[in-house]
Amino acid sequence: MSDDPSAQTQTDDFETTEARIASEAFLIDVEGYEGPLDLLLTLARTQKVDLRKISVLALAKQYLAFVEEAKKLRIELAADYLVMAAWLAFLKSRLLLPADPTEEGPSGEELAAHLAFQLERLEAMRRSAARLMARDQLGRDFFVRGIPEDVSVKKKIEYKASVLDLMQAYARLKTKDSFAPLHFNDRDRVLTMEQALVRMKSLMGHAMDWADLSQFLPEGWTDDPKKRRSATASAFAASLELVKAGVLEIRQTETFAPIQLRKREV
Amino acid sequence: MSDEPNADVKVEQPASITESLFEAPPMAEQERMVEAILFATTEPQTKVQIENRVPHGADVAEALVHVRKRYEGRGVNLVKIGDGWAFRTAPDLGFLMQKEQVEVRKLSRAAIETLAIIAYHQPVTRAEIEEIRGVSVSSGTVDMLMELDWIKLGRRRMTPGRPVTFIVTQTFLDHFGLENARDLPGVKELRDAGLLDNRPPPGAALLEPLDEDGEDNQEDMFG
Amino acid sequence: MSDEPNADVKVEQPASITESLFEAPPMAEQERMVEAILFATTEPQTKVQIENRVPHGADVAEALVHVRKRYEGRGVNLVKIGDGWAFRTAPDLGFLMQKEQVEVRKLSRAAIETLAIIAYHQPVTRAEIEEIRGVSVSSGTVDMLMELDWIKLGRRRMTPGRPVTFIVTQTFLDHFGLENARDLPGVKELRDAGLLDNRPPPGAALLEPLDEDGEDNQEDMFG
Repeated sequence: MSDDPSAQTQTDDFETTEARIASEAFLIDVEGYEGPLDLLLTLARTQKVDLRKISVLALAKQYLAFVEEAKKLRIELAADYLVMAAWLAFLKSRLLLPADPTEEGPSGEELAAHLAFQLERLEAMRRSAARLMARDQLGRDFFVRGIPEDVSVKKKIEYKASVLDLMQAYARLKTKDSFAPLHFNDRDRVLTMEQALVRMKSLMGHAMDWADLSQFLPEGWTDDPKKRRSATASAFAASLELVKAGVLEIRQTETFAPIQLRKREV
Repeated sequence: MSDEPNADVKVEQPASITESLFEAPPMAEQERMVEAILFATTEPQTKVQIENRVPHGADVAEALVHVRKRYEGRGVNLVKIGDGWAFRTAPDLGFLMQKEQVEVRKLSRAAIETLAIIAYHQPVTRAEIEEIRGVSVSSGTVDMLMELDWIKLGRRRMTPGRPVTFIVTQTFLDHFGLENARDLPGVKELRDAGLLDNRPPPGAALLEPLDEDGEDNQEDMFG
Repeated sequence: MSDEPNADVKVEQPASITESLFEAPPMAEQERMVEAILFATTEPQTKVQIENRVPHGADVAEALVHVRKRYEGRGVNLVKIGDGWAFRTAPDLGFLMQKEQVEVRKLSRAAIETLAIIAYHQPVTRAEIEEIRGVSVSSGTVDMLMELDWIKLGRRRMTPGRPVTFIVTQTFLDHFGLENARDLPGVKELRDAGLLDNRPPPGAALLEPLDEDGEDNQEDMFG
């Protein structure tokens, strides 16, 4: 802080004359202040210096003088103004008395510096607020599209299930255990799709002409009805796969007529 | 505000705008004005309506021609609607103006059962799920549950082959309103609460799982 | 098979199909698309929102650069607002839109100052606002700024009491034509002068984990 002795006497002089007049003028409008910090900022401006070079001691005196005046005029001040006055009185004594090394807590200079910072920051925020409001604003200076175009609706699938669904599904599974579940105990009587596919692929080369599906069943799968059924189903399914792959053609002249296959001409 | 020349245009156009109060701004400036008016107004504007807004002496008809030309082939076009003019999205881009609407679908039986097993038995391997369901689990089912972020991979099981396990996710718990997968009621509780059907008649037992399992198998084979 | 709403297969299809069937359209076409999307909506759209609408593989970021350039100096400009992009009329042409002008709510001095403090100091607690203004902040002021959708709650401060913080919204940025809070007038000067520091009064320094807060401020403001 710039509170060297010479500067101080100067500011004291300054304070006793102009600031007192100023503070009296402000008394009329005490309602207009937004709290003690606002008042302090207004008082600080009367010092007519850069806020960073402000004399906090002078400011404290100005403020205390203001509060004194208010008391004389029996103007009721809000409690926070009085709290600030008490604090400034304390600050003033700290600034005037030589520092006591045994004393704890921040020094007068530190407290004064912080107050100066607060005032500078408040002023900076006020200036910034004014600059912000002076900007171009939407709906006043610039505008959005006046006829926003409706967006049509596209469907998206979302799957939903409730806890109840979950529990019922689980219950269904659990109760299934208690009656016959599907077990492929006699796997040897089932021709799998893979097996049928392998067989069909190997035989396909020979099917230049239309041939019955039954001719493609492996040996030993045609007599036993169960095995024949399984083999026929698998061979048929495998044929469909090959038709889908474009390597085979399939036809059936009428319902229940034999299903015929041949290699597809390329 | 009107007497403040725009920074972007400044270079090209000297202070002629402000020179004479009644001189029309240059055509480039008139074009900007028409553009802004047609953008911001809530209804198509007729030539007269635009003329009433722009500075005196402006040639709105010409400016409209320029603007229309400028937007030709762009994503937005200047179109005439009755007597008025307005900007409209180019007709070929209408598909971009679509918004997604969610259609809620029920999970397939295979999916809900798989999910239930994972929820009740987690961490659980694919083989264990298959054992409980009695059919193989299609990878489509698992993928879908993963994509829904309802299940995720857990730690590998410390058994031969070190199979991966599945567990349910936080999203699952959120969706089903559960705090914890352990909150799910047990089978006995389900039965007591009447949520369990009585045993199906003996004859139905063999038929019912068959068709469904058949489907499931095929999917896996070709999936 | 494709017309069967089979839950297991459906989910896997879209990604692979769109990827293989459609290649990203040429940049000029992407530009048109971005132009159309942004022209059609009043709300700023983020890059991701645009990407969700245009065909897979489009370079939205590049298209945005092109579109912005194309509209430079025009009556309508492409502006960035936070994460979003939107078309807005050029500010110097506001005088043409007198009919469209909306009555701007007259804000109290307290509200304006509170708003400015939140904008410049965000994320900022109520106590910090009060410390800066030297008076308590009325809840009416905060409510009103919330109602205008200019401020919202930020993260809680990791200090005793875990107080909530306030931050400004995209609507705020949009309203004042700001790309982000860094563009606030004079923000750099204020920061350089230390006036945006969270400097607690001497003696109180021991109570608060100052460093952490300082970092927090910076992260959110410039993150």
